[in-house]
This record gives sequence, structure tokens and C-alpha cells, in this order.
Amino acid sequence: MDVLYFAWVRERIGIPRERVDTNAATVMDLVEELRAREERYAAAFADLSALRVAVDQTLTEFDAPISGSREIAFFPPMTGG
Amino acid sequence: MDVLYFAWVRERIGIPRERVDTNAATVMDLVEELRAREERYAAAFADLSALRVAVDQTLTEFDAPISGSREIAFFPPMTGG
Amino acid sequence: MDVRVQEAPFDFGVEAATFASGCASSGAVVTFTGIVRDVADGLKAMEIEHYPGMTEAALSQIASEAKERWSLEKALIIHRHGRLAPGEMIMMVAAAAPHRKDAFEAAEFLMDFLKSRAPFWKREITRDGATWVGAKDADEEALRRW
Amino acid sequence: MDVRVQEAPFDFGVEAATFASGCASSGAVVTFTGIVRDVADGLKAMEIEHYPGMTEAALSQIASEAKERWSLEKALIIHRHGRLAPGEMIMMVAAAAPHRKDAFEAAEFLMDFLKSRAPFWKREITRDGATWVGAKDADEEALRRW
Repeated sequence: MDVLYFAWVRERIGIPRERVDTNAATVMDLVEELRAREERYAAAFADLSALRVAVDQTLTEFDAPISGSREIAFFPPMTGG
Repeated sequence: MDVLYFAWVRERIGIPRERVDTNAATVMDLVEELRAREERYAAAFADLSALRVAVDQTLTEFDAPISGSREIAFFPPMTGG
Repeated sequence: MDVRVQEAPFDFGVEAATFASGCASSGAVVTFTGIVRDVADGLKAMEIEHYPGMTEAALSQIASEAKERWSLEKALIIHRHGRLAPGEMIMMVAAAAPHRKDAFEAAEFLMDFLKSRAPFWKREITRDGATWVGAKDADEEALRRW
Repeated sequence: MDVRVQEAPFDFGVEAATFASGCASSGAVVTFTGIVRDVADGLKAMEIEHYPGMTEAALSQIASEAKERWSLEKALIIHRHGRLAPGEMIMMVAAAAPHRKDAFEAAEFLMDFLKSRAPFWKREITRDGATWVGAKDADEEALRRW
């Protein structure tokens, strides 16, 4: 699936998006896989209360299932308007 | 003093303003004097809950003093905006 | 602070743009515009009577109070009188503040006071004649918020 | 219903006038405009990142919900992204309803959701560098009203 990063999450990880092959069942499982990869991922995902997640462009929670999803995005709380 | 009428009060009394010589102490005293004049005044002032009054261009109550005032205006509740 | 009482139409787009372009230190601009509704009840015109002198004084006082209560950078009130056709703009208010909550509240405050404390009286002209618009209880109720 | 996400500036006066002129059956039009504040803290620019695709979907959903809840005749959202200078307009919303209370509430609802549910992220550029704007508790709080 495609994993996207925005704002300081993008900066910390260093790339705006990447293709990830995973069998993760939930967003949280995917987060654990990413955290285990490298320090920059561990740093970006250190405090989940400072992060939001969208699955296939819809805001959701970290315990949401992701099997069959095409696009997971991680970002800080939004500041529009 | 000058007495002004607006909206349906003006229509009922038939004139937009007039000069009134009075020794009325309060708005209410003036209303009683006007009521006693003619049927059209009595009709216009029949229901004071449907009327508002301004003394020298400031909204006030019917028991307000008017000695020394230059301009008393009677009108229905306002419908601006 | 800018208060205008006039019979002539105003250009809402120009007024709104001019107001907002002078608000660089504010961040939040709210406008309200009232339009003569063009509904299928045979309304031919809206006539607005006012009390020259008192109108300007009342609007200035309302605008000053709003400016003080919400620390507005600017406030604008334009209100027309005379005969208006359906679709014409009756009035507008605008408020500029550093934060949106203040701009919204100030604009609502201006409107609530304009509705029942500024000396305007509306009359609807239809095929069947002319009818003075009655004050609404909801408008009097709205003032209690402030 | 009209939702636009764009890098280019928009003409607030033209947009507001066009919106209001097509509202003859409404009577009440409220607009909100957000401007990059030009305050004395050395802000050189505001950069706005967004999530193409999700942004448009989120704004359309917010506008649809507002339109339904307040029986709006029309709703408009324009939101810019990219680099903006102090004094530039970031975004605007507009809502047209038969009565002022609905138009005000719908515009506030649109703003409250835009602030913390539409995928935009602001970054302030000053002489000292770039800082991501933090989400405000008050903005999250504001959503509970709805």
C-alpha cells in the first residue's frame, strides 16, 4: 500500500510517500512495523497523541483495520482555515 | 417641543411631525394629552405595548421625564437589518 | 469605524473587498448581507422608513460598543432606506478581529442590535397592498445573549 | 455548492458579490475570510501544505453537511495552499440562508471544521526559520458545539 507523510511527519521521516509491503491488520500494526525500521521512523511515531491518521483519505483511529486499503496517511493535527 | 411619528403611528395620526406646546412632565403625561385631543391620536396610542418612544433621539421608557427635551418620537418596534 | 445610512444601492463586492484589504493585522473578517427576498408570494417592493439623525447616532453607538467589546480593528455598517426591489441588498455589516470567534460574535451582535434597536421600519408592498413588517419575538430574544 | 482548493489568489470582492447576487431567495448571506496576519513579529510568509484528493473530499463533505443541517441555498469554500505573504487572503467561506441565525451558524460550523478536520498544515516562515503552527485546544473545543 502507499504510505503518505505530511508536515513535520514528512520532514522527520524525510520522504513524502513510499510503497510499503505489509501484512499489518490495523494502523497500529503498521506503525509498529515502521517504528522498528529506523530511528527516523521511531522518532516520527514516538508520540501517537500528536498524530492523526487517514485511511483511503478518511480520518480514522489507530485501531482501524487496513487490509485492502490503498493509502494510509500520517500527519499532525490539522491547522486549516 | 417637536413630536415625531414613524411607520404606522405616522399613518394613523396622519402627519410625520408637529410642534406641541405642553407642560407634560413625562412621556406618559404627553401621551395622555395627545390621546385626549382626537380619535386618531387615541387610536394610535391605544396599546402602548405596541409602541416605542425616543426622547432627543435616544430610546427610553414611557415614564421618562421630558422637561427640557426638544424632540419626542413615537413609533412601533423597529424592524431593521 | 464606518457607518453609512443611504438611499442609494451599495456595491457589496467592492465594500467587502475594501474592508478586508485594510485588515492586515486582523486575520479574521466576517460580513453579513441582508437581501430583499424574491420569494413566490408576490412581493413587489420593500419600503424602509427611518429616523434621520437618530439612525446615524444609534448605528454609531452600536458599532462603537461592538468595537470595544471585541477589540475589533474595524467595523462597518451600511443600511439603506427608501424603496427596494426583490433581490436588492438592504444592508451589510462587517467586523475584523484577530480571531474568528470575536469577528463572528461582533457581526452577530451588530445584526441583533440593528434588527430591533436601530430606528428602521420595513413595509412590504404586494399586489394586495402594503403591510408593515412586524417585529419578531425571536429578534427581541436574540438581544438577551448580549 | 462550490468547493475550490487552489494555489492562486482569489478575488474576495468578486467572489462575495457573485455569491450574494445569486441568493435572491435567501435573504441572509454570511462570509468569513482568513488573512495572513501582518503583525510585528517578523513573519515573512505562511506556507500551507495539504493532502491533494483528501482535501477536496473533506471540504465537499463539510459543505454538504452544512447545507443539509441549515437548509442553505448555497455554500462556498475556497482554500489556498502554497506560499502566502502577510496580508494575503488564505481562505473564505460563504453561506446563504433564509434567516440570519442559520447563515451565521453554518458559516461558523464550516470554519470550525476547516480549522481541525480539513487536511491543511500551516508553517510560519520568519527570519529565525520555519515553525509548524500547532493545533489549538480551543479549535478542538469549538467542534463540540456541533
